[in-house]
Amino acid sequence: MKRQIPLFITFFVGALLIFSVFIPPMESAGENFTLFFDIIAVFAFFLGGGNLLRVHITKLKRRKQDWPFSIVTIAGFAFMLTVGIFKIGNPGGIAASVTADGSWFQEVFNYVLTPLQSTMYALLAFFVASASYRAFRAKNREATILLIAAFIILLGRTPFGLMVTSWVPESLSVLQIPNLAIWIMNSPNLAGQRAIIIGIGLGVVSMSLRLILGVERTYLGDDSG
Amino acid sequence: MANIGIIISLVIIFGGLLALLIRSVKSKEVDRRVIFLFIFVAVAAPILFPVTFSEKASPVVKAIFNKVESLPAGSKVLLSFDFDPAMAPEVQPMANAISRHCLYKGHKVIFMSLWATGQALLTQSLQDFILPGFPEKRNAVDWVNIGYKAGNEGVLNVIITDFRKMFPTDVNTVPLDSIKIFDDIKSCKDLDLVVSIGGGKPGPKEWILFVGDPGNVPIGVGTAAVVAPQLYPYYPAQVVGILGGVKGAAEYEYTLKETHSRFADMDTPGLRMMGPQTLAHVVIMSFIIIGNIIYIAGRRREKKRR
Amino acid sequence: MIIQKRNKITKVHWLLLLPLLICVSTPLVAAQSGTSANPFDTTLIVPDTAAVAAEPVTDLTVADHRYDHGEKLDLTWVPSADDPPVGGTVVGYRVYRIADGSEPVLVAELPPGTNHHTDEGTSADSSYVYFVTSVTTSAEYESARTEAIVPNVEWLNFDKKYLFLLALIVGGSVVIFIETARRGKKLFVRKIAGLEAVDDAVGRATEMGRPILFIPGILDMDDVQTLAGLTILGRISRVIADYDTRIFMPVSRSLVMTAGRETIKAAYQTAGRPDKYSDDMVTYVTDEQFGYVAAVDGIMVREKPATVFLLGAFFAESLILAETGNYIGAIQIAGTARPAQLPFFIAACDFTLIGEELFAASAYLSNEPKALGSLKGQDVGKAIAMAVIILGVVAVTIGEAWQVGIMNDLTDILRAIFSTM
Amino acid sequence: MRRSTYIVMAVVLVLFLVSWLLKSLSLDGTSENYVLQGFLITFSAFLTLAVLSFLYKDNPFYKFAEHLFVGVSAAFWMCLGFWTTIVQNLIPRLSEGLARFFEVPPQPGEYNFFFYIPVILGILLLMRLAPKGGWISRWPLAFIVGTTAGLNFIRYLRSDFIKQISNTFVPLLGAQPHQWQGAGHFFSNIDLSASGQFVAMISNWVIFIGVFTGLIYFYFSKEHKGAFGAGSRVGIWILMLTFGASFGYTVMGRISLLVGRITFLFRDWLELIS
Repeated sequence: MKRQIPLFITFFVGALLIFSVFIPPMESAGENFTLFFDIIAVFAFFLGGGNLLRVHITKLKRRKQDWPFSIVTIAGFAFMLTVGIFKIGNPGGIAASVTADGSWFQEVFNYVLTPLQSTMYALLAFFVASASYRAFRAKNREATILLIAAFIILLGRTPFGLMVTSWVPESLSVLQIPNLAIWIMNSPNLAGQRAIIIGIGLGVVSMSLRLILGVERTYLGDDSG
Repeated sequence: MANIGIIISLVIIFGGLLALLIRSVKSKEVDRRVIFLFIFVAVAAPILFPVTFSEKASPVVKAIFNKVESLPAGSKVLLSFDFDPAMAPEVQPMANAISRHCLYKGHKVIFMSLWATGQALLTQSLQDFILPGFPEKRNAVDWVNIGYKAGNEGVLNVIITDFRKMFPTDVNTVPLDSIKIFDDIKSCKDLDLVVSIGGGKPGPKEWILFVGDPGNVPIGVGTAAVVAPQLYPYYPAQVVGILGGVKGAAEYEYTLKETHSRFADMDTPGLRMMGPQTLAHVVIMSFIIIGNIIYIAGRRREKKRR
Repeated sequence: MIIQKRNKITKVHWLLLLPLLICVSTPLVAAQSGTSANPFDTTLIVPDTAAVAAEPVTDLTVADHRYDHGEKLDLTWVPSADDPPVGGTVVGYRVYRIADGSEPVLVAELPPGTNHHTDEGTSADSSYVYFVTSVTTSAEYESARTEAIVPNVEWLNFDKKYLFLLALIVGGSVVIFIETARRGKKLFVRKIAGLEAVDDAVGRATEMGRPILFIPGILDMDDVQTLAGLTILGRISRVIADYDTRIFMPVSRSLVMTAGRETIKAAYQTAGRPDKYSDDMVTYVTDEQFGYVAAVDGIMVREKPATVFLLGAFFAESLILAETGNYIGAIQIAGTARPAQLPFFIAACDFTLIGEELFAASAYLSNEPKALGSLKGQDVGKAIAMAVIILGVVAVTIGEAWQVGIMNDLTDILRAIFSTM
Repeated sequence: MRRSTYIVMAVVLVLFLVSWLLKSLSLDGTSENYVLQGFLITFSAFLTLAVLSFLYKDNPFYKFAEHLFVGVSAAFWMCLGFWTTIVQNLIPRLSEGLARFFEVPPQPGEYNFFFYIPVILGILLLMRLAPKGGWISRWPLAFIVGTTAGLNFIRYLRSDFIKQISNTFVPLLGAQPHQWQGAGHFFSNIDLSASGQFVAMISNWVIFIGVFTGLIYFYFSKEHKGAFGAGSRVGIWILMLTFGASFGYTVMGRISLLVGRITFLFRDWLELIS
């Protein structure tokens, strides 16, 4: 029972949304259900926040490894929550957007979250280097193709790409490295991407059907729980 | 001071790479932190001590440059800034460079934008970057800013036959009829060159389809690096040339500096941004080479052992 | 089996789902559609003698929009005689709607040269009259009014017949093969390299006495990739429960946390070790993309998992996670259907499930005939794709090269069927 | 933690305090709250460097930044979800009184009984926090999974499957080959431009063969042997070419991100460049 009703809900909602595409009066169902999802997701935020607090309070109580840092998390969470829910320092009061300029919420976003986000993101500059050092080695034919494609594109992005192939006559200009890089992006790259995407389309279709028909049901847990 | 700084950094980077290259023959792996350090120096040094690498202009860039260069003084050029603040870092440098080049050559320049958010950007970049270098150029005589009008490609559909229908006035509500540049311009067909700079829709592609093709107006385009490959099929039949991303801007700036001494001290954001890019790309490529030498050397050793 | 069970549920519990049914069959959006009210000034400018004159538009007609539920009407007209490109005075058109004889409401402002408009703010229980004005720099000139019209509601969208047909063929073959497999017919599915490694990777963690880290991507339950990741988690955690290896799963969405807990708990129950399961195995971190990455990176270097699974929807963080995982020496099995992130997983992970393989993985790992049957269904789709591509390419090539009419017709038919309507 | 760690931490903290002081002094006159402004910029720089320090190894500064990031961002998204979804989208549809309290314009036309459904499902989800009855949270989960499966079935079929197939109908002899003017014209422009007939033709062949063999690679029902195996081989080469190229293509964007961060440190914080 505990599993049959959910399975039926999945089946019903899934099938209904597939058919709604072909029935004009029901066309808006997808839109509404997406909105429903957004609302449920906000309830989920509270679930998440509660869980986060519980994890860190437990850590603190039991004096687990790195427990002092849990204070940082709890304090940061509590501070941001207070500032956001009460719209502290917001020039427009309760009716204004929560992210209005000058509000504490926005200030914390600008001076704490933004540098953290963009620096985490910027770590990628280092990781592309270490990954290409390790991965682009001519170990076998596939790896060699990977290496050559990456190298040509990288070279095409520097002034040296044009320099090393400037002897190629203009009538064969596609063989000059920067042009070759563009050609690779436009042709073989396009073909590969397209094959992957067609496969993904079919994979999603089959996966969706397995979910709707209840063939895949692990996410619903066990009957006895 | 800056020169010494960059020379020292380059010596450190390339010396280090050379040392690693020699070491790699013995098949010794490089710690990833060493790679990180090289990337950091390669990016930070050119920011601290601006360095410019010579950028040989690729034919598509050269084509636009030559077009602007070869037009006689007094030619009518329209520059459309079709981008928003999010896209600006990538395309603003080329917009500035082309604008300066056109003003320097004595062309009559009309500035406009197809993007609502582009008008403020346009007005600001005129004030801050473009016009300060040309105090002698007068509004309405040498250049004019007609701003933004809503309607996306609809705007183009109208100005291909009549500017005044879409733009009765310029951005300061001065009627076009009293603006000298527009004395002998009725529609886009009277222009000698249009350059659209942008990366979205409407943008370069719409200019090609709605103005360039039907009106037989020469169109040059500048665009974000990701979009550039999609525009190549239009070259050279439908577009004069293509500037792609910061690299395209850097090539244009470099050619401009090389050709005209007036621009020797010009601020070149494109070239400046290419400094860290070029060095970082070289470092990454060097490490790919080093990695392969290590791999080949290691395999050879294993064979010997057997 | 399942299908039979469901029939039973249908009979008993459909009443529970009645509200849901009502909710969907009532067009909710209709309630919002009235809001497309007029943001412009509606007062008509009365032309005076000094105004710039223009002819009004002619032949204004209104027609029902096909295949909608009454929220759309199509208008067409012949542009004013003073409209460009002949160098006229019209600078644009305005479309006005009169609903049930009330005041005219401006619904659209259009550039010159326009000759049609679709009004998307109507409803099936009112009648509408329209007129269009030609706007000059100083005045507006009204056209004749249309006849009153009540929008129709259609119940089936025949524009989408080919989409329906393709959905039926592709979806149908998946269902048919699932059914065939259920009846006990043996189906062959080739080996998939990355998946052969899954058991070894779990075994390795057990031998080393180190935990397994499972990352289900950063998107929520509304993405199929997350669901694919979770179904694979279901298979993995059964092995984990058998081996009694530790698993750790930080997530960035609390719905995924809920589903993840259910999944692992069920696996432990199936293995007969419910006591070994704990909710601490799955924890929520933060919804913020890079905040989550920062925390997972921290977990990786501190817990040093022997095996890392990265299965789900990934964005820029793919390489940050994979490189850190590589640094700590973990065996990494990744899979995503985001083509942009695949290169990074290929470069930094030991095994990568490319696109479709991610969705096939759970079916393959389960070794359940029904699930394997669905993979056969996918292959039917691929066979169709390959056949149609060959047909289309031949038709286009011959049609272009020798201008063969029949080939051009074939191209057009194929394009019509495989259009995205 | 060892004693040396504490010493390093203390030194770094002192350095940043000094930086705060200097920054505030340099901002004096340009900004009203120069002490606060100085703190915020210094703190941003501190967080930037703390994250970068992870590249060397895990350390207390990174742990601090990480834990702060998690706490603050979790609350950030929670507040954003509350104000934008619950208050702006849900409340006006449910209750006029609440809408008045939050000063969101009450839109009577939008009042809708059915929006109680997600609320109920949301509350069922929160039942998970209760010691018993957590199983009922499977209902909202099942609803979401059904929605996802139903919506994505058509969406992916349409844009990933159908559209990509019709996009692959490419003329293998190039566009308008009947207009060819002999071999000289055909081979005259081996470049990327539209006049490069030869390149356009090669590109179309590559796209056709690439997509076709790529699909063979993903084919599950047949062992990859013989001609089929050869096709799948070519498929994987095309995929590798794709991956290598896309990897190389993204490097520039990633470097730009680092340029942005370092520029922040040098310009906004240390004022080394203008």
